[in-house]
Amino acid sequence: MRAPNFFYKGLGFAVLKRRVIKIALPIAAAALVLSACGSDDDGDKKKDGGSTAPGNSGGGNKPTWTIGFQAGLSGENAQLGINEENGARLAVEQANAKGDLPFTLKFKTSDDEASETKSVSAAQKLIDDSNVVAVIGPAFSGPTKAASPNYAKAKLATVSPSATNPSLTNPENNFTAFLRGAPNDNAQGGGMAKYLSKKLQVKKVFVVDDKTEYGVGLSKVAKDELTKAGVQVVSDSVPKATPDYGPISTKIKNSGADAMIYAGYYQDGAPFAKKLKEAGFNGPKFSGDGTNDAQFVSLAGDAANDWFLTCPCADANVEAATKQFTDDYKKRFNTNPSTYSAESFDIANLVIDQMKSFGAEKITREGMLTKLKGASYKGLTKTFKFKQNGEFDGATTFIYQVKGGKIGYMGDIDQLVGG
Amino acid sequence: MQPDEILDYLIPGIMLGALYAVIAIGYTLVYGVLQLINFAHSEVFMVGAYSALLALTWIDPSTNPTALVSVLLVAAGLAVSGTAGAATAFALEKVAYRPLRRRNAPRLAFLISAIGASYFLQNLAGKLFGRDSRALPTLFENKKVFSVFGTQVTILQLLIVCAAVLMMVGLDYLVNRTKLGSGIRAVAQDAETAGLMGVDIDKVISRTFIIGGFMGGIAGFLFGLHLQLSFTMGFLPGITAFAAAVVGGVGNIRGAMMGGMLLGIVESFSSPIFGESWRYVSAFAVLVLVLMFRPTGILGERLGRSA
Amino acid sequence: MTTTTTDFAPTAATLAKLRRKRWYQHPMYGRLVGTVAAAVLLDVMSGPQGSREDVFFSLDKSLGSMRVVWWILGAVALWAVMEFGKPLYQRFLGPKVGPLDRFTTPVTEPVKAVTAQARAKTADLRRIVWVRLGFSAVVIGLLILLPNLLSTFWNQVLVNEVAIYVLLAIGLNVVIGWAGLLDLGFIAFFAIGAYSTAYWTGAMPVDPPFKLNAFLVIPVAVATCLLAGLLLGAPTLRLRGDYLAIVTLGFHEIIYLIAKNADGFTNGPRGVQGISNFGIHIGPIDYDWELDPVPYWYLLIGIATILIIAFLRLEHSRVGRAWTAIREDEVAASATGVPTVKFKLMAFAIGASTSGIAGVAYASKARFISPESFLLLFSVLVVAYVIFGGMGSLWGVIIGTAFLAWLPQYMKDWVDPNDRFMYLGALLIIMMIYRPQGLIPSVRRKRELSMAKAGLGDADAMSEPAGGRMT
Amino acid sequence: MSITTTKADDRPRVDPGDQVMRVRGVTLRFGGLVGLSDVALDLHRGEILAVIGPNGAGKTSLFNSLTGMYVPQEGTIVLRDRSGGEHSLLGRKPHLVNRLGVARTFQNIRLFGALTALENVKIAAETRQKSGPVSIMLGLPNARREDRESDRRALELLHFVGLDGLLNELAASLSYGQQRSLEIARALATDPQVLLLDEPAAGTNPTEKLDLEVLIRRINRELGISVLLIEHDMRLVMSVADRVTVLNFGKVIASGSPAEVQRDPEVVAAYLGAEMAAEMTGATQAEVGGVPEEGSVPAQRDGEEQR
Repeated sequence: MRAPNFFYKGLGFAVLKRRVIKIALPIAAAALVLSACGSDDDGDKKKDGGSTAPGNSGGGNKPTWTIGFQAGLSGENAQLGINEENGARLAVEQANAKGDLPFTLKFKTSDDEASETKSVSAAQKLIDDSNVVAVIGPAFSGPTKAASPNYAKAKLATVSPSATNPSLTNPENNFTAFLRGAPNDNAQGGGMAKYLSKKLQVKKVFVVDDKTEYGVGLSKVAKDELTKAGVQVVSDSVPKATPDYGPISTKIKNSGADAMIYAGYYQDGAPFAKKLKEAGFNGPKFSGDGTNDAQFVSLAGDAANDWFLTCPCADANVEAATKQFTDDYKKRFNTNPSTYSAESFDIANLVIDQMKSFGAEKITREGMLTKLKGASYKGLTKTFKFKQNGEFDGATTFIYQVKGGKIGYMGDIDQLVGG
Repeated sequence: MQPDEILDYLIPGIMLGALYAVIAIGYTLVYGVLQLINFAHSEVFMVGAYSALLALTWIDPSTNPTALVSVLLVAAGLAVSGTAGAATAFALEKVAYRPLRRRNAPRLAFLISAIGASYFLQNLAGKLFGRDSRALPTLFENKKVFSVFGTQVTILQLLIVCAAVLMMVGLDYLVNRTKLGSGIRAVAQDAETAGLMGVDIDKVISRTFIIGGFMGGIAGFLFGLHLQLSFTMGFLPGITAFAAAVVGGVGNIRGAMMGGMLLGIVESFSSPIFGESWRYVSAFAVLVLVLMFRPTGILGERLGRSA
Repeated sequence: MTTTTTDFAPTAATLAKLRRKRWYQHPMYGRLVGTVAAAVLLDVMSGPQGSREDVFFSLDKSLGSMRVVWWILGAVALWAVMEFGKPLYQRFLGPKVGPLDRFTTPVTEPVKAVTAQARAKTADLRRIVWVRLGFSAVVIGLLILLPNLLSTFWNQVLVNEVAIYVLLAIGLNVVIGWAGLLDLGFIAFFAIGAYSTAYWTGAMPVDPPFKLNAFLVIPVAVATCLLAGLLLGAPTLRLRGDYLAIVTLGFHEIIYLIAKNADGFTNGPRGVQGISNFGIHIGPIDYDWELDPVPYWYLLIGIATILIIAFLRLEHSRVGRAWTAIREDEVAASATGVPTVKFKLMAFAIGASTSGIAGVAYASKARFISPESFLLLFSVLVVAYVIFGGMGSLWGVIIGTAFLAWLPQYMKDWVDPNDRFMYLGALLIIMMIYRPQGLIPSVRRKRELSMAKAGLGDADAMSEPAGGRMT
Repeated sequence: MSITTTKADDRPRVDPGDQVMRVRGVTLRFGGLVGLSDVALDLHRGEILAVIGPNGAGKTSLFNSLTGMYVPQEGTIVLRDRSGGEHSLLGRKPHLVNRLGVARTFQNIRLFGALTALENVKIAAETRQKSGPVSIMLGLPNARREDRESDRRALELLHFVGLDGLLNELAASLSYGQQRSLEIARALATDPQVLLLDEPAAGTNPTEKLDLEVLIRRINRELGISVLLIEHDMRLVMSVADRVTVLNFGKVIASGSPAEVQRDPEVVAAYLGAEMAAEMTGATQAEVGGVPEEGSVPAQRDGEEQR
């Protein structure tokens, strides 16, 4: 038995489809070529090198030196990297514009996508460019840990505005080219513990970390400090990029804790905040500088309200010293400076300051490293000085709280707790 | 875990299971008619979620919508995501699978094409909408509706379970009672004979994709209400749902429903039992173990026979 | 059944009605819709990256501007040329020749003749052992000289991307190309190899019973991967082929999640640091592979050459023939006495251990590994490379992989590297439709596919084609 | 059971006391359908036994059961090797059955089309070799020696079936008759005691049919291999077979010498009563005129379904 022909009228369409694809293919090929040529408009310009710096053209026979910058500029949690990139870029552009430099300054970015794996090759990109005399970054602790051996081998100084894991400056690691431009997590964790135990006087705290270098480090300090202060601590780990924070929220609610600390970044902090709210946990919620970004609020919505966020960084928008910076920043990038923008600006100026001190001499990587280690520079936000192992000299932690969809600045923890 | 906490995990587990079941049905239907793992089904799910995001962002609901507005918004989200899912699945079949069927391509080619389609859609979405996760606008306040022995049941949980049950009942009716359904079953049993008997195989396959895509798209929207959206959001639910389909017996619709429910509950409970980090291992472990030791699933295979 | 077939005899009138088509039902309008849809898709694909603030940003730029109009106009023009150009041309300028053929024929015909001649000649030459050896020597010589011509950056690419992926592709080719099995968890074995290196060189939080030199880790990693491959493959290879794909995918995720979550052993997402380099310390020889990529390049081409020789022998042995038999007709193979499961398992395990070797090389070059180095994405990437090059054809696979591993690095200033997988996905679909045999196909494979197309056989180890055979 | 040998020269060839294959009570069910029911069969060492029967009688099912492709639910299948050792074939994997000495050809020829004639035979000749992948990869002497051995064996067999000139031709490019011969050579290369031929004459022309007849005799006499033959061509069956067994509806309905079976009323009824008159006339036609009978065409399709 054979089916009558007209039941196969669909076959006509079959032929048609093949033809369609045959036509479509040349277009596809053309598109590949076109897209290869045409995708570097808009946003990309910002990324490629420092050629946009206004004072760059009149170089004449001045030598050209480059300040490298490594951070996660794309992918998850890229906002923190972009904040820092903008701050540093502004400093470089302003220095060039002033015109009193004995050299032309360039700015070269390398994107590590906040990933340990990409970090090594991102660092390699800067190491391989012999014009790079110092690097600002890497932004996150994990990538810093991965890239630092290579920087150390190349004797290329890296000053990170935000890699705050305490173990990075451990002499065992031999990260000899690493300098930390911010107080480490000991300060933040200690600050959280102090605020929770002294100011809020809680009895039991649930600490959750995201299993990253940063999160584990921060939570460890917080746990130690809380235990020391006589607070009961329960803890769990939820790896970064976990889709569902429902079960852990339920667990926190059921644990009977009075407060919780999340040691992780905003990308995970936001859904966590939502699920905590759904689970009905009403105690004080803390997180560190990884979450201290407007994106946290915009992703979490209402659920972000009342979260306490600590940071070794002061709010550039509020502090008087950074008024001029805030205006310039707004003008240049069309947005308010955010977490670590001002610190990054300061560090860039610190680096430029040291480069100037070479005078007519040729700047070498090794020379820069030595000079940076001995530097003392008063920036807009704080005074930058380094200990022998590259650790930041000083420890101030500031606290913020989300209110009505905005991250509100509260001030220095030590002052708030009252010494 | 305390005994009185069981419900705290069981209820979210049921909700999750309902979602997995709906996605699993998409895999099972396609497997029934094509004997093909439609790897790109997880992307249909993702497209559903993003289309709802686009539509709802465009509508731009106020922060505190009234009850009526909430209902309308949810309905709009369901309609948009279902349509988008169906359209994606339809296009997928036309572009990635049908030309291969015309060419009598080996099965390996179908799988590779499916994987290609999956990565294409995933990364296209990543490019268009950014690679960060996003959240749907707040459509309603997720209040508790009632409580069972002290555990609250929220509006969202109720919504998801109801929508899933409705879809499954509808599908069961469609497959067992309608002409299209008998076409699907005929093709699933023996495509060649069905063709000789006058079933338009192409049409049946195409419509099967549309049905699966519609359900997958809606599941994506509901999932987006529950969690956040990202361009890779389809992967984990997709593979878990596939595991569910296998557990129930690939090609067996009721098996997929049961398997989905089972895996949702297992996943929910593995959180407190094994720790949050190991939660997603459980789904994969179940998948590998089931495939290794009972590849035909619990209820057995074949769309034609047991659906 | 759904449709009535026999119980009504169609009259001539009804038949005519059924046959008559409205003007818009003409297939050429279908083609128009297809072309325009493709153009819009390409417009969207080539648009700017999305923004985190505004979901509509990218769509706005690509669909909300003049760009899309140009794309559509271009598509319509192309469609018009294809639809009307040909008949017009045929009518006025010459029958049965495409509009471009007049220009292309004088070029293509002689080229075809020359290449055919050359092919025949090289086929003769290739039979002479000395020519083959000489040719290989020249190629290897060029490969040795290559790093000297390139900057450090490109040398890094050569080692980190090209060489490592070529090693992986050579291994996966055994599984996909020769045995016809789809392995989506190939990078899991790579990860096992890498973590073995970390463990045995003492970089993991858990100390090994004794430390090993990175070279000595290779056999250990091979054995570990072999064992893992056998344990995973033995139960699953008895199943249908597509189940293997999904089980390997699941296996990959399990390995990934273990690497991520077993903090005490693997150091979790923070990764393992300070894995020791390759080094030779025997008697007077005292050499270490350090930061410079070039020595790694030599090492890796050494390893690759050994593997290529071994695998070529395998391909032309009883094992290779048995794989071909299984791929083509599993039932006949098994009736001929070929133990199918055993040979599939063999391919799977050989592939797994090659992946393990690549893992050792990677770990000790990068000196740092974390779970993020072993994403499922990379497994898919290797599959794509192998298919692009031409599965089953060792040279095709090597050249295709080298090209595709190099291309994104070369293009990364123009095309966002994040879009790589989008293009790769599209490439996979297009390849499967138009050139399933790959760039430089293997002779056997090509024959099989054309036979499968004619409905005469199969070209994988997965039994019947999806949806039944179309007749 | 009585044996009638019609020809004088082959009397010492068959030893009725030595049954190389003994089949008892084999029953095979597919779901509710019965494929074979209580089939009993004896193959004496050195004889040619033909199995005939209308389409769908279960002939190919029987072959598949004997070679391990189907696992009958009941019964015993025993193979006796020359030294008297007995092996049960029931439920054994096809390649292990082959290793014990049972080779087969297929109704619809199943060669490895993309390989050359030589390679096709080599694959079979190599199945008993021992060299492992490691020794092959290292190019050890034993691997090379085995490769040469299989070359020699394959050449010998290709010569035996008369394909010497076509060593490097692709199997798919050979003519139908040549493909038949190649398939037989491939089966012989595994060194069998019993050769199962599934409709070797289907689709061949009269000259090829004569060659085939000679080839079957030579296999039987020169190589001393017992042959089990499914065939529709009655002329071939009558001239070549020592004995004939008739299957209908999965049951043995008659057994004996060709002449006896031809006269058996039940056999005639089976062919005519089962509306297979065309078959019978086809067979007689073939007997008279040597025209390929139509009956073999649908028969081929029924084999296709059993793949």
